[in-house]
Amino acid sequence: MIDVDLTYSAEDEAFRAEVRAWLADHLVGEWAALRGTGGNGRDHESYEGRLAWNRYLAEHGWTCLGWPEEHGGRGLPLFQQVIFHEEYARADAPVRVNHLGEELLGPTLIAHGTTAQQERFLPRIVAADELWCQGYSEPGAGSDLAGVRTRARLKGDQWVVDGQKVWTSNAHLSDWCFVVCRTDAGSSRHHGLSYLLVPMDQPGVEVRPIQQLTGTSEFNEVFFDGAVTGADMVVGEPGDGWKVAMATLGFERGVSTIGQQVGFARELETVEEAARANGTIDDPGIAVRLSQAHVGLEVLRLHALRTLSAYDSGSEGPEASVSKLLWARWHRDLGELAMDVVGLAGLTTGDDYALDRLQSLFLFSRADTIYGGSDEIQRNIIAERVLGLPREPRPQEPRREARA
Amino acid sequence: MIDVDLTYSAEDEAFRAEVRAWLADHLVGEWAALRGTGGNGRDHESYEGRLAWNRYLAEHGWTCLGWPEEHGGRGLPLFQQVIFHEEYARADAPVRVNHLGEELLGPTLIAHGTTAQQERFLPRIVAADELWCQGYSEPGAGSDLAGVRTRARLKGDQWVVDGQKVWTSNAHLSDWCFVVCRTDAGSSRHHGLSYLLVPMDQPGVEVRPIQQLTGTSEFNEVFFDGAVTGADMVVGEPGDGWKVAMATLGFERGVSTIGQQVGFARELETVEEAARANGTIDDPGIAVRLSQAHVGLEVLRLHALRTLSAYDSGSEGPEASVSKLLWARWHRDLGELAMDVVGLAGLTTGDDYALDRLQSLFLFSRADTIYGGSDEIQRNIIAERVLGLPREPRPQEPRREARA
Amino acid sequence: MRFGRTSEQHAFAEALDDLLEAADVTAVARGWAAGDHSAGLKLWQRLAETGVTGLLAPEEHGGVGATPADLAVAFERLGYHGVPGPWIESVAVAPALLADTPEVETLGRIASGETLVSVASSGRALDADVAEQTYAFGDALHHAVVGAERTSADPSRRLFEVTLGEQVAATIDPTALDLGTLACSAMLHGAGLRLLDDTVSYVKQRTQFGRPIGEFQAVKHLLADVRVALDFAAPLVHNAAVELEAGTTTAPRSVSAAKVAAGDAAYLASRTALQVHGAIGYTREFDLSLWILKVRALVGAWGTPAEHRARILAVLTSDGLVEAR
Amino acid sequence: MRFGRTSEQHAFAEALDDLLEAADVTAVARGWAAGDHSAGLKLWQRLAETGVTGLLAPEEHGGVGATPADLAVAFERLGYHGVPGPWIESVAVAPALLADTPEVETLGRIASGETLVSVASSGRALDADVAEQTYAFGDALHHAVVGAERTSADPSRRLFEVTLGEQVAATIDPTALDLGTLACSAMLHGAGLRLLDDTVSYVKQRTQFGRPIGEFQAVKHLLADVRVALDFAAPLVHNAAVELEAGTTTAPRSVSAAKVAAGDAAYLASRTALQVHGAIGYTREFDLSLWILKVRALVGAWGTPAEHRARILAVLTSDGLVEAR
Repeated sequence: MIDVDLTYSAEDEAFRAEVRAWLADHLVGEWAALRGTGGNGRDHESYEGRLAWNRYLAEHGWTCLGWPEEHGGRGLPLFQQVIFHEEYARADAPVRVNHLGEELLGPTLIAHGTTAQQERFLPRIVAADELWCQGYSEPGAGSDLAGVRTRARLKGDQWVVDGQKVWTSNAHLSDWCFVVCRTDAGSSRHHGLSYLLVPMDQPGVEVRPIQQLTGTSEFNEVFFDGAVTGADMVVGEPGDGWKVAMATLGFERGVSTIGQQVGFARELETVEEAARANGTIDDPGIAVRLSQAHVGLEVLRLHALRTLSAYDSGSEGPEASVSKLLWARWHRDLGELAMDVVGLAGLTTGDDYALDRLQSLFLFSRADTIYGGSDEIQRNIIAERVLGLPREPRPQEPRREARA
Repeated sequence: MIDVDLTYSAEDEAFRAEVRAWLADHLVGEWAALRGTGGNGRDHESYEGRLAWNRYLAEHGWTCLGWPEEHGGRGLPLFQQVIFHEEYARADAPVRVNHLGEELLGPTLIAHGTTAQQERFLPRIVAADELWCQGYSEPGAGSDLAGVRTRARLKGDQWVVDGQKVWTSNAHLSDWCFVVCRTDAGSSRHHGLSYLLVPMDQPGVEVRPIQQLTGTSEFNEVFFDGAVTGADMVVGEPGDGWKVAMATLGFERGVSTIGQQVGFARELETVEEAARANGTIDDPGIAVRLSQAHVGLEVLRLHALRTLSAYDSGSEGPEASVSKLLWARWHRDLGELAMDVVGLAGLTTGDDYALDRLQSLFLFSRADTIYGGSDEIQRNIIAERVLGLPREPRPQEPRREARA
Repeated sequence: MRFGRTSEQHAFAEALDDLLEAADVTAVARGWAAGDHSAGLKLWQRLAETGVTGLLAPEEHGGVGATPADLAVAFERLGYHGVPGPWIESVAVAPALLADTPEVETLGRIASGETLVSVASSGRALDADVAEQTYAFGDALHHAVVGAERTSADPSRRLFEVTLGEQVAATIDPTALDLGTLACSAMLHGAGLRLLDDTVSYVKQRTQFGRPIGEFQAVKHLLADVRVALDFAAPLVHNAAVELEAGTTTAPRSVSAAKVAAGDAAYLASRTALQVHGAIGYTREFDLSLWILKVRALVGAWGTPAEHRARILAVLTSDGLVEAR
Repeated sequence: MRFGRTSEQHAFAEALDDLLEAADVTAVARGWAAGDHSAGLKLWQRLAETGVTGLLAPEEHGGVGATPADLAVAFERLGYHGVPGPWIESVAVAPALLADTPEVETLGRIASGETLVSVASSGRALDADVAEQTYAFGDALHHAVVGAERTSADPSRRLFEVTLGEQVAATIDPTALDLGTLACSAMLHGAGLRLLDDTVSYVKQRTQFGRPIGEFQAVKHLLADVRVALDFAAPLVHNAAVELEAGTTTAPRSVSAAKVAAGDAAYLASRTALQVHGAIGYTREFDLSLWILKVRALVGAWGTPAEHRARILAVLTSDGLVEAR
């Protein structure tokens, strides 16, 4: 267990006051109409407005807070990043549109990119001028990167990419995609992969939305058919794709997850208000589940801080699996509680399948135990890496060393 | 799913009346004091009295009801056996002491024994004159018969047995033991096993009780050190032990399990009375669990009938695994509910660790998900044999054909 | 008491399976959800020819004199195949509802497949746009005045607002609601069986880390637990039907127990199916999502789990022990 | 707010572990259960030298000025090793109970290891036969008159009947009970950790079907769930300690949340340990049974789960949302 000293310094408290004041002063007028928009399953809400707001944040220095100053960030310590996200969520500020650039690709380029790549891309991420999507998953391979079949070959001064990615969030809204490709044609498993940066606006890239059972479609299939990008658009060496991609995944559990907790608290509040409004709070079964949800939320918050602290100290480990299991289960249970609270009212939606907040909560939370590593994978990680139980014997596979 | 016609015929109803009347007339006087004695963890209660009662039952033709008449049974159809056990449990009659003989060994000898064995043993089982215990499990092998290491070799006209059995119920009270031994010294797995009948009262057999966490010790370790039995005391051919033992296990889910359901109903009644007496029934959480227990009990009864019917028609299959999971879970949950109902009162026992009915229920029900095939084994059976999912690859093992 | 199905019921279920397996019901349901009822009504007609629509109708109005247990058998199959339409309303509820009213002859036209009706038991009517008549409940039984369509969380169950119209009968036979709940329970059980079957097929073919995922013990045990939950619900559904037939005083409680257990089992089946399928199960294009949305809708229909749990509990606290039979 | 342990607390826990690992505590506990207190009292004395017995005592009476968080650290280790005796009563409860009474100097003798006391918070006193003094609660704080021993479901926790004797103080500081509950929660958490550790060791060495059973996914996932439950409880126990230190108004609710979660986790650990060990875990000879009986006893002690759940619920329904901090 990693320990965290949560004593906020006077400086931290001053920073909190600064964030709170700035949001109170600026999330007004036309921006105020954006409050509460965006989020899981509601990424289509006020997209243009939220993009504009994100750029407005950038103008005032409220993006990429944890990045080093030489890369355009503010180099803020962990706690101040946490404070920012807490206050941001508490103000019900619109969900930002640049998550993947700020928290995944940016840190990856800072760690593994060339100076040219850093200079080309980082300022536009800070400014929210260019948006990014992630090309990892493929049909049939799921989240198992070792099964990547999308190929790229170097032809002159360009990489030519052929293949298909799936579950690509917001591909239709993004300017660039970071794509894991197989660049060594004879390789298998995690050998021979490379991490390429590919522009989305070109004839060789086609995006098809995937309609989800929620009726929305923030995920896409992305087809690469002779798509091209510069030879210099590989991050790390060719063949290092696995290593670089794993680093990106490590950045994913960033400080903004603390904002998730605040969002969870607001969802619980919404459920509780609904229970008070329709009297179901007097059903002891409902009341007990609400109180359990409160206790669970407290635990989530403490775990998120612990996980973050471990990440900050460079030792992020399998404890994250415990947190993932806890929050996915908590959120799914809250979704089910929400439906039990609303009862019959949950059977109909707004026009055009416009889900209210509780319906969205129910339907979206059902994916929580799947993405970002399913419950089963997390349990394996805990058993093998935390408890030290022996790995299951895996069938032998043909393996070939990467040639690159 | 097997279907059962539960329409009781007039003949069945007459039989029910006969059983009920006989018990009302005879479970009186000194016998009445035995009501409610025996059962899981209480096998020591009034043992001598229950043995006498069991013999009294035999004198009146109330043992081995389902056995063919030529073997001393009454050849009653399934439903009348069910009716007997229902009425018996409902009368709170003392738990019989001859379960293993009546329901395991007897049917095994009827199916696989020689005429001499049948004539030697069956009448004494019917009369409850000789009691039996079961020698299957061994330390380190658990319930995996393929791991049996107890050896027997034929020396002149006798088998000489060496080894150790464990979890042998009532070994200290039994006259004979049916023992699975390895009779082919070089064999492995389920080859080369034999099914021997061994008298317990001899120098080569030592019984040591195992004290359980309940404070009682109906299980024993049994040490065979040069124990002997006649060469004719093998059931089936030498080397057929696996097959014969599997048949015995098949008989284990006999009709007396229906009496278990009646016992469960009485336990639930006891828990409910306790909840009314101490007011915990007004706790909605307790009330909900009680009502769930009622519904669950109904399901158990219907499943037990279905399983029995399948057994009767010779097609007993993996459906029994569903029943086992259901009742073990139901009973464990009832034990936990009992402790939550009694609260602080559950922290102390009678003198000398004399458990009251609810404490016994709690502690004994905790073994239900383990013995008779653990929950995990039952789930594997359901997945592989009911749902048809592929077996896990097992590591290759050296295997040698049985020579016998 | 007869436990389990008769051979006639087995044959009936098989006949329904044969018909429905050949009918591409999934496409029918997708069309129905999009407001195109033509294929669905054709399927309705063909099912009527098997006698489904007249199961509970009086014999003088074309009924076949079937029992609630027969009804449960049929609705389990309708649920298994995901047949859209106001089946519960027309076939399970209408007979008891209209039996002693001037509109009893409607039952004959339902039995023949000529017409179908809807019933708004709780403020919304299913598929009222295809129903000849929609009924609504006030203190008495009324014709409903059908209002606007409301988007349904399950697109294949189209819901309409209603207000009370003219009175049809002064009383509402509570058995009508219990039969509707029974039919809904049977449908849930069928939907759960289907989800399990489809998921079992999927895990046998889908490989990960070089093995079919159905080989992994964690997947096996998840699916075994679904099987156990469905086997827990099945006898309760059957038992509720038997008790409704016999008109026992405990029948309403048994119906509620069936609804809760069938809903829990079907919901567990849908949750597990999604978990085991992963992201693909979450797409509308993949049929699994139809089942997931349908199960959630049926869990909330014909009495929420909370309402049925309350009904079970009320019996427990008012008259104590259910005698062990 | 400080989250997690200080380096001093880590060092303290390690010192306790070193001492207790060398002490064959299991044999001590078996002796204690049999009424032979000699080894247990010797161990008590050695633990007193580490400062455990004076954690919460006033400094003028030999106390070390520790916090409830330090107390939780110590009791987690006492629970992990299964140390018998009235630790909660003497070390966690007595300081707040006796602070403003004429008997405050008893705390100094407890701190030095010279004596120990018992407290009957709910009609029975633990190990009253080895206590110099036993206290009991009426409307006020009383000396207890110790009566007959009652056989305890956990043989290593010996329980005695009590009746009220002379009054010691007019009021009872409710913090004393909360500190006892906190210590009990920490002990439960420790016992759960121990059960998990022992079970992990067992499944690594025990083979079935030719493989260590810890390789089977079903076993892995059962144990992973125990780990998750313990990790759910841990921050709640710590948080309750921090709130008791700060004297927040939500401290009682947080103590109850800690007790419920630690009890649930430890109980799950014991149930899973038994399941994974199989029949051997069910024997008294095997140490696992000690833990199983102890966990069940601690779950019921210092407020039953139902009582603590009611306390959490009362807060929810009276003042609504707990603000997200």
